[in-house]
Amino acid sequence: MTVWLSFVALGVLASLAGALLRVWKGPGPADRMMGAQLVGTGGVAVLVLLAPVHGRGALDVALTLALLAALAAVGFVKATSADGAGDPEEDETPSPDRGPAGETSDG
Amino acid sequence: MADIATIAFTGLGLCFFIAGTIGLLRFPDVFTRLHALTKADNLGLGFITLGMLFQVEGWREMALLVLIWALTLLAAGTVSQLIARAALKDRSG
Amino acid sequence: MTWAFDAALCALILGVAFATVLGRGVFRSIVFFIVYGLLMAVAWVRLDAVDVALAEAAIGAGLTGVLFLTTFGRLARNVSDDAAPGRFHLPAALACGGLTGALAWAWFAMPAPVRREWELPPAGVENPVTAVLLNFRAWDTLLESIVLLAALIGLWMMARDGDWGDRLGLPQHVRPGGVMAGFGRLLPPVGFLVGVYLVYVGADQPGGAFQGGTVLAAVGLVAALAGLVRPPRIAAHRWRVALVAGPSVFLVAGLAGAVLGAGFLTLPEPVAGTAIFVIEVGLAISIAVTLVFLVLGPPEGERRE
Amino acid sequence: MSALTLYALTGSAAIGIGFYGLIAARHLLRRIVAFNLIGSGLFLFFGATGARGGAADPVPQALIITGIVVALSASALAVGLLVAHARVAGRVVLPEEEDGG
Repeated sequence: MTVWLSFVALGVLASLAGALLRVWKGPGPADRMMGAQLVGTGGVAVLVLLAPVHGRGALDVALTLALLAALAAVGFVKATSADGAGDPEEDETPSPDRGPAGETSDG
Repeated sequence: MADIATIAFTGLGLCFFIAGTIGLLRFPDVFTRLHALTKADNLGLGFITLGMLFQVEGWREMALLVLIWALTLLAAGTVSQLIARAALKDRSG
Repeated sequence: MTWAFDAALCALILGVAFATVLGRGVFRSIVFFIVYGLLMAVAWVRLDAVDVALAEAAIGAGLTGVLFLTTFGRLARNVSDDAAPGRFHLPAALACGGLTGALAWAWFAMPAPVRREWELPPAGVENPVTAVLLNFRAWDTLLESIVLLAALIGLWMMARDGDWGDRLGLPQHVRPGGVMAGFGRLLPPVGFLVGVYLVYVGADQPGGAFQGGTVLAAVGLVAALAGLVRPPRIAAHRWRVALVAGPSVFLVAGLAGAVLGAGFLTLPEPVAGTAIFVIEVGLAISIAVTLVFLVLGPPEGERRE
Repeated sequence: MSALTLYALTGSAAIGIGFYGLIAARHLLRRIVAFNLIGSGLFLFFGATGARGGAADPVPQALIITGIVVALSASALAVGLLVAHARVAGRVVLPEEEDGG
């Protein structure tokens, strides 16, 4: 069973190499971020598959990774929003030139 | 029996991972790639955790596995929404 | 098969490291660095260092990524992007190749470790990493917590006079009821539980003040970015107490050891378990708050520009 | 080649790659990223060294954990300096490197 699980983990790693290719090629920042997201999920999958070998610890790390899987993407959409602190869902787009945001609505 | 279930489910999960990666590489634009990404996220990891439920002992580990999958689902849903919106704004503006 | 897995993982890590340095564009470099942190967390599990893996997962894959991404956003607004790629630098490449070669040589030349069957002396806790951090090498850990504080003071010195007294970081805003706001409401309760759990079990299992504190910091950062909580004002006294809680509790415990005759920062065995737990709670709070403040950065009121 | 050797060699390669980035990159944020790469490679090398005695040695692990946290705080400080520099100078490269390589 361990051999099979290692094989699956190896397969997931191989598919992550494809995701890394997408990070490399882009072309847009969103494409790169998606590649990173897939690597994050793949990392969780690998850790889950390692659980029989490494015990509870692997699951704890997987839990941490799953918990924070969206953190980088949240940072990404913040960074690409107009004033660096926004939310892509906001309708009231600040002025399209990259000037300072007008009033800020604290959520 | 449990081993067979594990092999079947983890194998299926691996297939979804590979399919998701191929989609991420070959689909033409951000939004279709996002579709491929969420397949790998939700189904790939879902089947792998399902398969591993047969391998861990004790209800704590099982609960941990389910929690891991639930958190990944939450993250995947959020991330796909946010990235899609950001890409949409990028394209229109 | 496990060997093949290790080899593939190392190959991926190496490829990602190369891509981080050689790829064009700052953004690509940052994303590759985030991926690098993710893969390193897996590598630490393979090295049976779960405690390190927990810290790396929260910091390498989480906090550092957000720090770099938000900085990228800030710079993009202040600076005309000069993405002129660095030219290939042959002498530097040769020197760095030499450095790697020397390190590899050192690995093979190192004497084989003396296999001594030693047991850790009783420290009051079961997790050996926690025992080292908070008992046997408590000096390091105490000074380390003060280094964190020093970094924060240094960062705050960069705040402009006009911004002093404002809330930390950029003024965050989200669409009320939107996806990000909803995520910011759902995740923190679960994450808070996970962080507290990691601190709590640190005495016996992988976890502890650093591991749990970094997870708590990442969760706090989600709450701040998603607009669930507003970052405190830079001069808020209540939060300063949180910043110094860990080092103070640590110092008091150390002095108590000196007064009781065991020596400064020496925790005698009967009370060590309790003392370590109290120190861990204080340290976890301080580490979490300090890291969130470090990543948010000094106040940057955009309105005054 | 044992698995530990693999990780140690990966760590030493990451150190070399990071140093190259630190020297060759002009954008200061990339230099900070490269600096983190060096640190991370060092941790991996050190961790592999500590694991040679069979069971993982807790002392290197404890040092690496504090090291990871300190690396983050140092990065945050460096990033703060960079943002302040960019605000004042309007550039993200060092003045003596604005023209040449």
